[in-house]
Amino acid sequence: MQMSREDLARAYRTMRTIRAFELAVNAEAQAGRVPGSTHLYAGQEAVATGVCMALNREDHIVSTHRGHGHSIAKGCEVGPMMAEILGRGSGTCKGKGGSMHIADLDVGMLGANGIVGGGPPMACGAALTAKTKKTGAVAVAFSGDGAANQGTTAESMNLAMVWNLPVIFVIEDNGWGEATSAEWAVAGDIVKRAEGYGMAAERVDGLSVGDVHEAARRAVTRAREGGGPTLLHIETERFFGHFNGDVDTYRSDATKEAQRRDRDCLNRFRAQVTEAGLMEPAALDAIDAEVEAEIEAVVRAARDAAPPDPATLTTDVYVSYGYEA
Amino acid sequence: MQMSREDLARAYRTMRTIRAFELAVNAEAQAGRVPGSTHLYAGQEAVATGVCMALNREDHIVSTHRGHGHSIAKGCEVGPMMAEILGRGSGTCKGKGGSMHIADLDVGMLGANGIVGGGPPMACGAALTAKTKKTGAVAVAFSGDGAANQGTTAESMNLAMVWNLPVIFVIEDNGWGEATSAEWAVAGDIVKRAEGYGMAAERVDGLSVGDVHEAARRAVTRAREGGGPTLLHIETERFFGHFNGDVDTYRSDATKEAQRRDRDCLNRFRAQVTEAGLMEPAALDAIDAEVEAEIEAVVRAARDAAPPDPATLTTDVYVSYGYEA
Amino acid sequence: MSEKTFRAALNEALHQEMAANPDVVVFGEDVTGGLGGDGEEDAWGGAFGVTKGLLAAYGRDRVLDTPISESAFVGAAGGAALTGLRPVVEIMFVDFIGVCLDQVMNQAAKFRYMFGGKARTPMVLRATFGAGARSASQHSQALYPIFTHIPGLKVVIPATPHDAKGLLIEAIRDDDPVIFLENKMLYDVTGEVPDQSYTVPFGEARVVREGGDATIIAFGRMVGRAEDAAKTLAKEGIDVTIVDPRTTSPLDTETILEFAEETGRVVVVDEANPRCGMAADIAALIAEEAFDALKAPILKVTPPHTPVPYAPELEDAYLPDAARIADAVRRVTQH
Amino acid sequence: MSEKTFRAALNEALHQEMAANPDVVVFGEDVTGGLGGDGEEDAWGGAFGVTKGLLAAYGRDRVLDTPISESAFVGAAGGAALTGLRPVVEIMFVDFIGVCLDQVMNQAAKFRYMFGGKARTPMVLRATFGAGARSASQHSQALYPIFTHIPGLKVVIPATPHDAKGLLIEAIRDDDPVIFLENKMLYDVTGEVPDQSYTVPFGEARVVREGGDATIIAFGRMVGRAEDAAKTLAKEGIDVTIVDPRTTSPLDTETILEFAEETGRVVVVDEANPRCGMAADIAALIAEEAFDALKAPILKVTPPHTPVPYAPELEDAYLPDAARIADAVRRVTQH
Ligand SMILES: Cc1ncc(C[n+]2csc(CCOP(=O)(O)OP(=O)(O)O)c2C)c(N)n1
Ligand SMILES: Cc1ncc(C[n+]2csc(CCOP(=O)(O)OP(=O)(O)O)c2C)c(N)n1
Ligand SMILES: [Mg+2]
Ligand SMILES: [Mg+2]
Repeated sequence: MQMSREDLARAYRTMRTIRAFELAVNAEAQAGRVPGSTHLYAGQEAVATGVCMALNREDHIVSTHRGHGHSIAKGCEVGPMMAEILGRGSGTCKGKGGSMHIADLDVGMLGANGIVGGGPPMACGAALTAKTKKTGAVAVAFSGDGAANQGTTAESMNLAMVWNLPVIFVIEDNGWGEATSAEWAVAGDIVKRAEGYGMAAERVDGLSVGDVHEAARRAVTRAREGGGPTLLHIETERFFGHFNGDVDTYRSDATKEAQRRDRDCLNRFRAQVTEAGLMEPAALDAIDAEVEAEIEAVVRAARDAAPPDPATLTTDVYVSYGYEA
Repeated sequence: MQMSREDLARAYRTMRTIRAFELAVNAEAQAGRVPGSTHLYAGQEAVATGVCMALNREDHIVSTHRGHGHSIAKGCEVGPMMAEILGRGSGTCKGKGGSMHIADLDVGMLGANGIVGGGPPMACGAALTAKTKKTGAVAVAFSGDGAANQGTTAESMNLAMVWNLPVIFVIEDNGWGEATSAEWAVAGDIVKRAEGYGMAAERVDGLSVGDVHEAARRAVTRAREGGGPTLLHIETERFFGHFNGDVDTYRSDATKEAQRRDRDCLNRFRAQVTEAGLMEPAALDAIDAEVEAEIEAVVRAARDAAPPDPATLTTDVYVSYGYEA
Repeated sequence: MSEKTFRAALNEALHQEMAANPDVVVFGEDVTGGLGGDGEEDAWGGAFGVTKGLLAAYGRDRVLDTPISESAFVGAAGGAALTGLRPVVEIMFVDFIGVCLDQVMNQAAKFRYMFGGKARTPMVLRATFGAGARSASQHSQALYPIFTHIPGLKVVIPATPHDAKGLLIEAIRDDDPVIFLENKMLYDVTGEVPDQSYTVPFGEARVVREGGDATIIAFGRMVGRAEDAAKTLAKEGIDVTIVDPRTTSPLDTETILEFAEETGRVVVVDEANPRCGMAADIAALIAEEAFDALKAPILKVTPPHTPVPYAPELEDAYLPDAARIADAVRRVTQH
Repeated sequence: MSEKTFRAALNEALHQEMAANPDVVVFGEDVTGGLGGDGEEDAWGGAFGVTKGLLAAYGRDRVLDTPISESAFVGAAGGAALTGLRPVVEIMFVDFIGVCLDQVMNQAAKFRYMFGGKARTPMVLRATFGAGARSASQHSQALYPIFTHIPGLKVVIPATPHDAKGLLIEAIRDDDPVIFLENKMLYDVTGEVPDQSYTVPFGEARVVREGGDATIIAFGRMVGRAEDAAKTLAKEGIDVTIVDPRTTSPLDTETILEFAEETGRVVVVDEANPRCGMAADIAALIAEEAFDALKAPILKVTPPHTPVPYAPELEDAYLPDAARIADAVRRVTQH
């Protein structure tokens, strides 16, 4: 891996934070404390982490229904995130958005999105702002393999080429769109689809945060230098069912066990950095413990937080005037 | 050309009929007798003709806003078509549809379409019917180069592959979507886009009705044999402005003159078949004269036809009950 | 006859119509589920389990999963309907209609008219709707005012398991495009549902109860809340009629106007947003056609003009409840 | 001050706002035209010529043509607005909204609410609407009831060149997503339009004329037809007020209710389809809030519940005209 030791520790901490956060959300959901349903990012940590480490705070990302990992990697605070998921007034969105609409514009996170394929057009817009205002920023659209079949994704690829936008399409291929495999639903090849638009594209091993980071850096450099968009087709794993209520019977137990055993990006990271002597097991353990403690505190605080003020039901529909029904 | 002499004559008659029809529509429009606006197919005759000659009556096509040529080639009667364009009660759609909505389900013409990219999903549906009912029929979606950028087209390509549908996507590339060139608006390569979905695809010279026909036959055979969809990227020419009111200043006069001179599919056909001794000039002239007379009669009849019965304003919204506002 | 859930009633309707007519096909995202996996087939049977078991009975030729491409497969439903199938297509949440409205609004709904009466488009678009599941702004909308606004569409909103089955069978047999909307909070509600096949006609309201003091017109899940309100009001000596139109297009204007005139006092309850909404549509009808019989303002009980919020405390306040309905009735009866 | 067309008024608004604020960008299909050709640049300036000349003044960085990909570029407008631009995006015909409604309905309109108030989305979506141009069912719809139904959107329908300019400048300066609808039959209509920049505030109706016998509420092109009707009626001794709300969201309920109460007789005229439409929305408002002052049924004058037909004879019968409006007023005044 080409990361500095500092970056390796940072990458690990981010990945571990996402994992711990998701396990905690899952536990809260199992305990009935998450009002809505939620889509867990566990298994895909290396993708959000590797990509977002190639970005600055001024860069923008748009996310998906499975957005916790992207949010954390881009710098959203886990405390308000957990509060949001639990429907508290202190949440990132004051309890009005929930798991599927976490957004923090201050850190460049333009929102999770409940609409599959909703994000790529928005990323083009953020990239247009960067280009027009010459801010040097880039925009990243995270999408799933399922979203690759949504027309918005195709349109956005063409628009990004035609406008030569500093945008990166990250297709996070976890093999599944709900209960339907990408193998069945995605005809052809996602990299070739991008190439059909004349776009630079590469396939990346999403279990390797280093590989993801390198690919993202190449894409970011291209975008910042005016070289236009890139598509990264990143192969990864979804550890849980599609959402917290999905019993996931469409994969055999053997397949799921093998996945957890052999294809865990956190395990792989640990093995690689310790074998290469880049990080000590003790250092990794220390991060684990710190993260664990942080998430525990965050959960406790979220549980204890107050629900939203009922008056907020009708606020913030518009910026410039209050509107009565 | 691999067509029989009979087919050559048929092809020529169809192309000439489309050309004469469009010139007549243009004249009617210039004279203020076409109520709405209309998009002329002149220049593209070889495409509709070559494709539709590979089809049976039971096969279905979906068309575009530039639909007169497809309609004629698939077997719609020119009399009711002209009446429709002039807004008469005797029109193909009783005067309710106009130029942009000509449809004749009896001959497998599922409709012109005012929405760019509206057709490909419908063609998938017609192909699904054929597949489910095992009728052996195929469906063709005609679309323009501009429509290739609409998300519906991309979605339909993937769906057609995933469902292995007997459908053919004909991308009729006349170089322009309204006043915007395909060169600018279409990133990459349309054949490669299809290949990105794993779809069979080829580029075809749209000035050669023989080439178009051959390519269409290959695609139709593949579809009928259960081999799934094909995309044909057919390069052609739009002789008039985008619609009858478009003064077409975005192309230089020299370009337009050269186009008419060098890239007229009818001229090319005549030159080829006479040089090869496949048809006599006199036979071609005879067809010209017959077609001319037919279209003249059709125009006269349409002019003289009565407007729709005012009561039809509120009929045929639904099949199964009349509905009051 | 037996007690069944709303979900089971819908599933039975699909089974019976698929058995009766080989032209009926079902498709949508994960209407079976499990394709390409090494686990269970038909693993989902639809995100809400409504299509579960159809695969085993009718096979992959007639029960088709789709990629996440609503424009393509809803458009395919239109094209299939034009050419001889009777597709029943599922949009998981009606909120997703925004990505494919064109194929409904400009295509399927208009074929017959634009084509001068030649087209038949027997397709059903099923979708869940409604707030209450803590699903936030993009998974909780009602949106049927949009469909009702569009000429050429029939729009169905069953309120009971009985009507769910009978209306779905009617929808599948109808030769026009039908938008069939299922309130996600009703799936587990039970009621008496005949085992055999039957239809509930479109455009015929159900008179849920009769009472001379006021008329409540309510849709979908709000019918139950109106019934709760009616019970409270009965204790106060206020007797109301409740009319459930069951379909918004066609609309049973006759029954609505009959009771509006009879009672002279009307409350319209709906969970769609208020502006250009269903409640406004009904109120305007009555204000035009039954004005002389009116004794009080026509009150609308709807959510506020806001998106649907996530937190339970907010979402519960968003939806009309029995208390607000009863309150509105009291206001019209005291006027 | 000088006489200008509706089109020129809009063009001037765009020019002045682009000059005033570098964050304002314009994009859409053929908003310039000619890209990749060897002929004229800015050959179209929009399908209706509204954006003509912007390219020369502000360059390709701020005036961008697009591929035919409404979802992508309308969504891009939302993303651009969230991040610091003020995009003014053109959908050639509002009828095309069906392919990209999601980016309006579920994205831009809801950002602020879903995100707990943190987002600003200053974008304007301009589109032509309306029947009369013999453009048939897919190019003639009104559709603003759909936008008005959706919380989070502001919806503007100018009826005069003066209002067109002032409302468009207001729209561009507004921090919310604004749907700005231009009736295609009004582009060549002329009127007095100040040369300098000015705004017309949202939510303030224009009282076109005052008369005590009845109130007509009309939108867009129907305002002119209401004026024609008023002239005829005046000759019969019937004096009407005409209210043009100018924006349907926000809606100037105060002015509407004031005149509804003052005259007690109301006719709502609109060219949108009737079910869950604009006329129903206004009628329902009045039936709830001004009931006691009403002396007659609230009549709606709208097209029938059908798509827009092509043939001139049918299309002319489709649209409300002065005769039908006058008739409705006679009916309410004689009630
Ligand atoms: C337009 C739309 N269609 C369908 C859905 C329902 N849905 C939510 S997530 C999902 C699967 C998405 O798959 P993918 O893009 O691979 O993302 P993943 O869940 O694997 O992260 C579907 C179909 C939706 N939210 N939006
Ligand atoms: C969804 C949609 N967007 C825009 C338009 C306006 N429009 C009509 S035709 C056209 C150009 C289409 O170009 P192409 O697909 O190449 O077909 P051609 O006109 O060249 O036959 C456009 C933009 C439309 N009708 N529908
Ligand atoms: Mg996936
Ligand atoms: Mg073209």
